[in-house]
Amino acid sequence: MSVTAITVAGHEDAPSAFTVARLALARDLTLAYRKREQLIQPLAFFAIVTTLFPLAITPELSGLRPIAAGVLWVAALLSALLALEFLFRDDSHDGTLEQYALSGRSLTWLLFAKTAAHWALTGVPLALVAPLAAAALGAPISAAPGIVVSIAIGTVALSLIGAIGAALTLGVKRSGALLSLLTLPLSVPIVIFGARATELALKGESYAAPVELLAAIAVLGLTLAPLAAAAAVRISLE
Amino acid sequence: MSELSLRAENLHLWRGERHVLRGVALEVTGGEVLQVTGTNGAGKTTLLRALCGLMHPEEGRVVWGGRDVRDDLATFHGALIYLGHEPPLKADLTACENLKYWVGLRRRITVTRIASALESVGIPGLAERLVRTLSAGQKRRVALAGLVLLAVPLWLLDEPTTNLDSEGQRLVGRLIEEHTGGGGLTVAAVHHELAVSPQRLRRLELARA
Amino acid sequence: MTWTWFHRLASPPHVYRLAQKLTPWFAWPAGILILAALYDGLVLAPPDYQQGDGFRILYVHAPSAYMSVLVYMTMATAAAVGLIWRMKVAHAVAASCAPVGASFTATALLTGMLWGRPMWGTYWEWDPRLTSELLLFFIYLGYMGLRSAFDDVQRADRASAVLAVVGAVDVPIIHYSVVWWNSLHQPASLLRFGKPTIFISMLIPLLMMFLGFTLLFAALLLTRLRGEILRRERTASWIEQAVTS
Amino acid sequence: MTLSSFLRMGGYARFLWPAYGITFAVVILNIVWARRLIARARTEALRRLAVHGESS
Repeated sequence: MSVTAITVAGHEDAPSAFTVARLALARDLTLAYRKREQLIQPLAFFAIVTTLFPLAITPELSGLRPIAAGVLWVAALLSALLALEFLFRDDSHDGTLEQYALSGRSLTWLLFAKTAAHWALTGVPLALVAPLAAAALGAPISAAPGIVVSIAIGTVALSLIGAIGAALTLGVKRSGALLSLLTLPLSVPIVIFGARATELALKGESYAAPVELLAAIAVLGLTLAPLAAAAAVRISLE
Repeated sequence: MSELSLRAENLHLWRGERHVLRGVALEVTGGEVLQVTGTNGAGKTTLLRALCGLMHPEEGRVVWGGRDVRDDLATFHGALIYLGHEPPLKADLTACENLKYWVGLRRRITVTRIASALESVGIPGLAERLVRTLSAGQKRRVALAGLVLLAVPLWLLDEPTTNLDSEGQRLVGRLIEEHTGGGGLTVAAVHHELAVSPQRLRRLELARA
Repeated sequence: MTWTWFHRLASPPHVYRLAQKLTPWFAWPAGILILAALYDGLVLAPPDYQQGDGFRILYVHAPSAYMSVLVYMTMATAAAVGLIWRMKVAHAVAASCAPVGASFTATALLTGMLWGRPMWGTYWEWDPRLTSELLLFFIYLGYMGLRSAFDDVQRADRASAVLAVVGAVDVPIIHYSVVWWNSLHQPASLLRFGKPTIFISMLIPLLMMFLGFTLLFAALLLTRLRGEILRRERTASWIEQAVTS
Repeated sequence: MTLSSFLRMGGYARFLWPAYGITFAVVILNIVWARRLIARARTEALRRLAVHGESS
């Protein structure tokens, strides 16, 4: 084993940016698979919250149908928020974030990959479960595609904004309440457009316009949020 | 390639009220080990974190190869490895996976190379074990394998011998010896004397604020 | 072109002394303008033909709402400068802004509600402007919450600066989305406030209020800034002179 | 215009005067807070200077 083969940065041995993202993504997905019980928690939370509304308001589907879109979105937002606390916490404790920041690779890009993993692990399952919850609130089966699309795109934007909040509260003890206080007001446009898209889908109307606005926010988030999250992570390491 | 050197000039750093680094200056060149000692709270960890660019000193600068590291942090980071108090390992990944994901971000790596690195740090059979099942000393050795695999010129080590038995401490000494023998640089914050040959060793004692 | 002015702006002792010198130049005109505007607005301006004397709440509501946005913009700009150039003074400016902004946002909300009662018959209406103002208030709360969560001033500065900049990108989107949302649910018959036929005699006191509040903000900012600089420059030798003189 | 009709504000007194009251209370509070902030920072700095002087 040659230890003396010292290399200098930027040489031909370095993997491509694509490989870097793939590795970061694969690491998070593998870890999530090893601790799959944790993945269930936000979904269970989502199911419980949507169950509470009929119990608190009315069991009549005719009474639930008009508020179904709002219920789905508030529940989705809260469960996404619940999952956010875990986004960087372990990586911050075990020094992974430190190694990311000192790898000489773009921290923005690495956090982009991490956020993508987070979305795949929380946003996608939520979007897939949402039509079931909607059905329980009196929504027709035909609304399912609209619900899945709006929640899937909305959770992209939520994960991105949440990543900034999670990174900002890294150095803070008992960060849960603060994380909500930071993230929820900033998420208002997502809830407005998302709930509108879902509502239109439930009514069987075209939901293209709000979904496009949602997608625009997601694209803006994709370009800016990882930058802000990287800045926040660097601050937490100081 | 010109000779490698790391220089710090007049580093001042405050943590809130505390003036932790008070005009620290140091220089290490290829083939040398700088052993940083000092009592707890003297700023050893802070110094290492300021050297690698995680912390921003309010005054002074760090120079790598004649250039201020702030001018090109990515290149500087590409040339260094920083190991903190805890090995940067995931408990739910195997030793081999940990190294694949950690080292793999920075250079292409194969399972065979990982296996031989683990062998060189004295834990050949542990590649497929989950890190959570390893002892603290074994984890430390996995991190040392990462050090070997990365093969970057500058090592910044915070207490590299923590949790290691006397044989492990000799291993750290040998790794540093080989690394600097090949032209590399090491800055290590330690409580106990490093087991390296005296002609390579330079010392820096930090006094408590 | 020299950059000396920029470096002088970054130097805490210089800014401290400058702030001390400038404060009265903003404070006195602010006081005079606001008092004159009060007299003008409450006594001289004619009552609105639709809202009667009730419209005079405009003279405190609109400046408060204007302050909430002006202060946020100042804060976010200072935060961005502080992040990009690692300028301590800029962070001190951002830190000085938040409590001022939050208190005037709360004022805009309360005066808006007091105006809403005679206009709508209810204190709270999900009017787009009041709703945006409420969300802005939450953002200020988040900013101050994040700032106070750190013991270390430098980290608090930098973390909250990232939030302020993110907020600056998001606040227009929030406002737009709230207006869009409101337009979907707005019953057509509802009376909207803030758009009375404005006579010049009604407008003058309003403009005087805007200017007066802007100067007031400048004076408040400069005073708070000195305090924040003193907190940040803990061991600097110039402090002795600044404090004892 | 009499004082009482001025104070009545065309029947809007109930809403108008609290609005003005709140606004100017906030203005005064802001001035007080700002002055207190700087006074505190001063005493804090003086205390620090005293500690510094003794130790050095």
